Amino acid sequence: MCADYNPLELLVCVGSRVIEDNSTVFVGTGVPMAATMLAQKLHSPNVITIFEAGAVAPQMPGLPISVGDSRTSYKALIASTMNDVMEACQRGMVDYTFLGGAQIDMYGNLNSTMIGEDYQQPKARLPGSGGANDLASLCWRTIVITPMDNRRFVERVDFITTPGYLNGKGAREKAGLPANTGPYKVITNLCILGYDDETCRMRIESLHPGVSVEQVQDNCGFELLKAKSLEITPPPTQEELRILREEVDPDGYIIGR
Amino acid sequence: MCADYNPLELLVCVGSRVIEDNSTVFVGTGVPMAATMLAQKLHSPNVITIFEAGAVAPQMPGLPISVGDSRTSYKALIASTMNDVMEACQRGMVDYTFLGGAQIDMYGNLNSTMIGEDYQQPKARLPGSGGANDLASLCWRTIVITPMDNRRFVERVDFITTPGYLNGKGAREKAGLPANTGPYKVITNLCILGYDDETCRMRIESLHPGVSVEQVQDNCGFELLKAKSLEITPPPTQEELRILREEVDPDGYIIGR
Amino acid sequence: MYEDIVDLDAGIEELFCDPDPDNARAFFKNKNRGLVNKVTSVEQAVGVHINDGDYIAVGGFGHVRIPTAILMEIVRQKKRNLGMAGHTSIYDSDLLATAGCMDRCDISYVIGYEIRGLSASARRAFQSKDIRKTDWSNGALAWRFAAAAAGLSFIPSRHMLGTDTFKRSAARSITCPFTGKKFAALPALYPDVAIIHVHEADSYGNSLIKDGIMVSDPQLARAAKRVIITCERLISHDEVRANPQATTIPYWCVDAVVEVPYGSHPGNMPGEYWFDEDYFKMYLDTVKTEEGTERFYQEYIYNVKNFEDYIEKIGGVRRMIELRGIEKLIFTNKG
Amino acid sequence: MYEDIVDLDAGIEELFCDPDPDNARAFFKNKNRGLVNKVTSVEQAVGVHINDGDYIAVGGFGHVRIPTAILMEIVRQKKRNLGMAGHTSIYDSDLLATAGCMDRCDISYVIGYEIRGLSASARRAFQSKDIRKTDWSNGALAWRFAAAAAGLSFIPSRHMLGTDTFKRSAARSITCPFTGKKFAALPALYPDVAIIHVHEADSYGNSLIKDGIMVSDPQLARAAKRVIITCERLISHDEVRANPQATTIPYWCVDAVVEVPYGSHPGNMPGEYWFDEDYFKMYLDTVKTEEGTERFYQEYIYNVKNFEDYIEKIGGVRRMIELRGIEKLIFTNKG
Repeated sequence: MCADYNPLELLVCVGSRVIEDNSTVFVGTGVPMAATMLAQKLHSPNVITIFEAGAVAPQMPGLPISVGDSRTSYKALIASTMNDVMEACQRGMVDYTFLGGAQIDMYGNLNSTMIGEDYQQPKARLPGSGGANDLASLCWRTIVITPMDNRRFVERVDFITTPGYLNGKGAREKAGLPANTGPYKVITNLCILGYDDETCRMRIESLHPGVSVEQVQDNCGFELLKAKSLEITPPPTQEELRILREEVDPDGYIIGR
Repeated sequence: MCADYNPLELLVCVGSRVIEDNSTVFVGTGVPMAATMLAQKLHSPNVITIFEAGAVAPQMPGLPISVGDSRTSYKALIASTMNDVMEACQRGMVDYTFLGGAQIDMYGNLNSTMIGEDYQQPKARLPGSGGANDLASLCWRTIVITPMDNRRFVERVDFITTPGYLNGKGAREKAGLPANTGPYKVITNLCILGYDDETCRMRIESLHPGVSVEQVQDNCGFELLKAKSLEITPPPTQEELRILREEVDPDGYIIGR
Repeated sequence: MYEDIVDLDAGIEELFCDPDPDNARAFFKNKNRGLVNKVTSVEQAVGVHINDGDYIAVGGFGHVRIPTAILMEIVRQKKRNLGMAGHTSIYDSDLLATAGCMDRCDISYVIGYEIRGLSASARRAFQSKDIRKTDWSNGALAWRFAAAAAGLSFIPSRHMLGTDTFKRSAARSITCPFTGKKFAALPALYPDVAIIHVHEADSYGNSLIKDGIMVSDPQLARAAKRVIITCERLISHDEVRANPQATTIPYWCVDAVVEVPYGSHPGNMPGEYWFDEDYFKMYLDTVKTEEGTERFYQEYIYNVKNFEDYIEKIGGVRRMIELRGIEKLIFTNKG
Repeated sequence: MYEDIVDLDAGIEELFCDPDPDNARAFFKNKNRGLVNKVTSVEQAVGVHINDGDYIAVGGFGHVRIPTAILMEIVRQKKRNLGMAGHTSIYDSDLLATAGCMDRCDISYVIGYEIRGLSASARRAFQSKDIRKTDWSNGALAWRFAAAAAGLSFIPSRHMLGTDTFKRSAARSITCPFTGKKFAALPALYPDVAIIHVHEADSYGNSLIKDGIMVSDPQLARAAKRVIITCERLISHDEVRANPQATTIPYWCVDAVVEVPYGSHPGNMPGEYWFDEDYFKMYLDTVKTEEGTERFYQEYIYNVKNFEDYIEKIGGVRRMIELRGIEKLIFTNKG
């Protein structure tokens, strides 16, 4: 890893690049907020950000601490209800959701609820779904941003908080989730992962500078597939890093500086 | 009938008396609006009027022409949506609804949809339910105000637009309507009618001044029951008439002067 | 008595709009999310966004906050075989039914003009087999819009059951999985086009209803596949962003924006102008006969070039100032 | 893999609140509709309206627009066996869980403080069997409130299915009678008490959220059997009537109104003051140990007489002016 940026900065910069202008993006707490703000300042000024407490498309004067705070409704187009924005997702108006990481398996199922076996008395209780289950069920494409290691990337999550492809192709539709939705990309500090069309299993699509397939596989608790042609992720640019550090997160809430 | 007032004035004055202060009343177009305004100016200043387009408890500067016009939201407590006020009814927050008349049968079922047999090509097409079906289904008590004659008070309505007791005791609940709701009073130009607890059939409760039971029955297309003790309705007072004519409906929209 | 009605489990009439949420989602997936200028003319809005056969729904309350310019232009452009949500509709459905634009209607309220009585022309039109009908209640259509706005195919409710209104609808019934109780099941209603008149909108379509009641317009705007907005005044985008709580309809629902001052005439526009009662009296008197009806439509629609000419015809800005005085409680309705 | 989960037709956990709409209606039937003065104190509001065993729900967003004074008073009055909707909850559920007031919780988000990390004390509390748990999503609880506000017993939705979140909920599934598609069926949630902090309210309880987001508070206020409002400022009744479109919560939902300036501290109050990040850091550091937790609750709640004393303790009006400066973008968060 190059000394010019830390893993979180890499995550945010790479994450910001997948955000298309004029698309609707439902943004979760933390790294996704920073990545979205960076994209807005660089290449996607008209990305429509949606926050789960009810705000749409603010002109954020600084990084929100919460997806429900007053930065998220600052000069927004509408400051509405959670019900309204969740219903926009259910109606099919939201292209992407951008979720933070937790336990994840080869089908992109996420756990943010608990570690252990006993639901009423878990080894570790985590916050729960928040809006993650809703967003990953109802938005068209789910992007996960998370650091990669084999405690996070596991064979079987202890609890499916948030649906990926469940147990394979067609399982989402069979369960009753809206058609043609599901995991799209996983952005990590080592690589960009996608999903195989046929098996719905996670695959490596782009390696970050200096990272090998072996290194990625070593940090993953299940067997990864590989895209036909692997790309090399361009490293964060000076401009990305400057805007991230100076304008997006000067207090270091997300990137930890 | 006394020469001092016309039948519509009688209807409005008698109707206004059943409105209790501090109750919630969902008000239909026409006579009910005038009766409610009169009650507010006389004995029930804090009746909470609700209008189906979304307004609650206005301080109406004049008689509305529509249950959705700007008089209904003038200095209202909330100007909201039809969905919101209909949901307040469904939730059990609304005590009375006050509906205008049409065809009515002995169980208080109302027709405001069509006359004739052929639904797609009726002899006469009428407006339809509007909010009447909702209100008579969901408010606790339904009060109907209507002139009385045997073309209106019929053995069998051509179309049940709005539920009364349907075909007898328990039928509303069996059909799926909320428990313990239903018709309460029918205010006419001849008498006040109520319903028998056991059979849910319409009965005479109070005769207007100078009106006989026979005269009421002659103006009704089905057999009416009688309350154990029949009352005599006090005639409209000078004050009721003055306020009705001068303050409530000076343009004569409802009372036709 | 009434046995065939009171225990019925499903309405028997036709469902005019597909309630399948995955089909609706497939449409909304491709709806433009860009912040682009959508300001256009009445002619273009109708010409581009309303096709023969479309199912339309109109905002406001039938004679309150109605998009008269668009309605008259639909008549003028001789759109045909339209479906319509006859939800709290009055002058709006009357125009389209009388002019022969409509061939099917989900009715909750038509023909009536509230305390003014009935429209003879609307009555003739709706009595004919030329318009296929189903009946609902106002609440039912309001909730059907809400179900579509929420991306569902149905919503439960507790009215209509036991009546001919239920029988002549396309509603069904459903059993609550928690209480075992019977509910009506209302199918979501995703109109092809919604047409809504508002106080203010920006060029992208962010729309504000600033006074009076909302009826079901927030739900309708979200439920419809396409939305045409007419507004009393265009405002700058910055004004929308200055008070995001005031936005009634977000731009992403909207396809066309037209500035039409006095656009609700002869209807009431809350905070702006009162009903034109003289006009309504003239209209209801004129359409009592078929010749009168023909004359009205020639004189007020076909022979009128556009809404500006129409406003001139009904007395111009001077008349609108009178109606504003009544709305503002400066004059009474009788002068 | 996961076969037992992905095709499950019903959640297996406990339903904490009765979803029967006829039972709710019987309660609402007797709710006072009079325009009466409901202004009271924090002590009275909690003493009169919150009983041991009640199921409560808190407005706002867990650390945004939260009713801190009421929450601390619940702890101070040692209310016990409360149920709670852990809907977008943060500091609110932490206080009640940590202080032992809560014995059951519908969880969608607890323990976490968004980008600040987790609360150790909340984690200890929620890991214990002393709090019976079910899991849902934020959308699920939002829609459960909406279903109750609408007077229903359930509402369909298209999420949760196929996951452990569904399995560990009390949701069921239902088949759409129009499309044959499978939906989740969410049970309506009628809390015994909702507690909501707003910008302004009149003495009858008409309440205005004037800036920022609404979360699910309009639905929650209508769903709850009783509602306690705290507000930054009491306003006159005439001010409410001057702009009826701005009323977020109508008075008839409300049982008690308390004026509590700075009432959302340490949470953000949109348009008024920013988060007190120093306080949150202190809190999260202090509750890492059980002794620290004990110390915090003694020092900030049990040994504090009322909210005015609490505000003095955290730095008084001077501190609140600093937080107002950050909210208004005059200072940055780091001074």
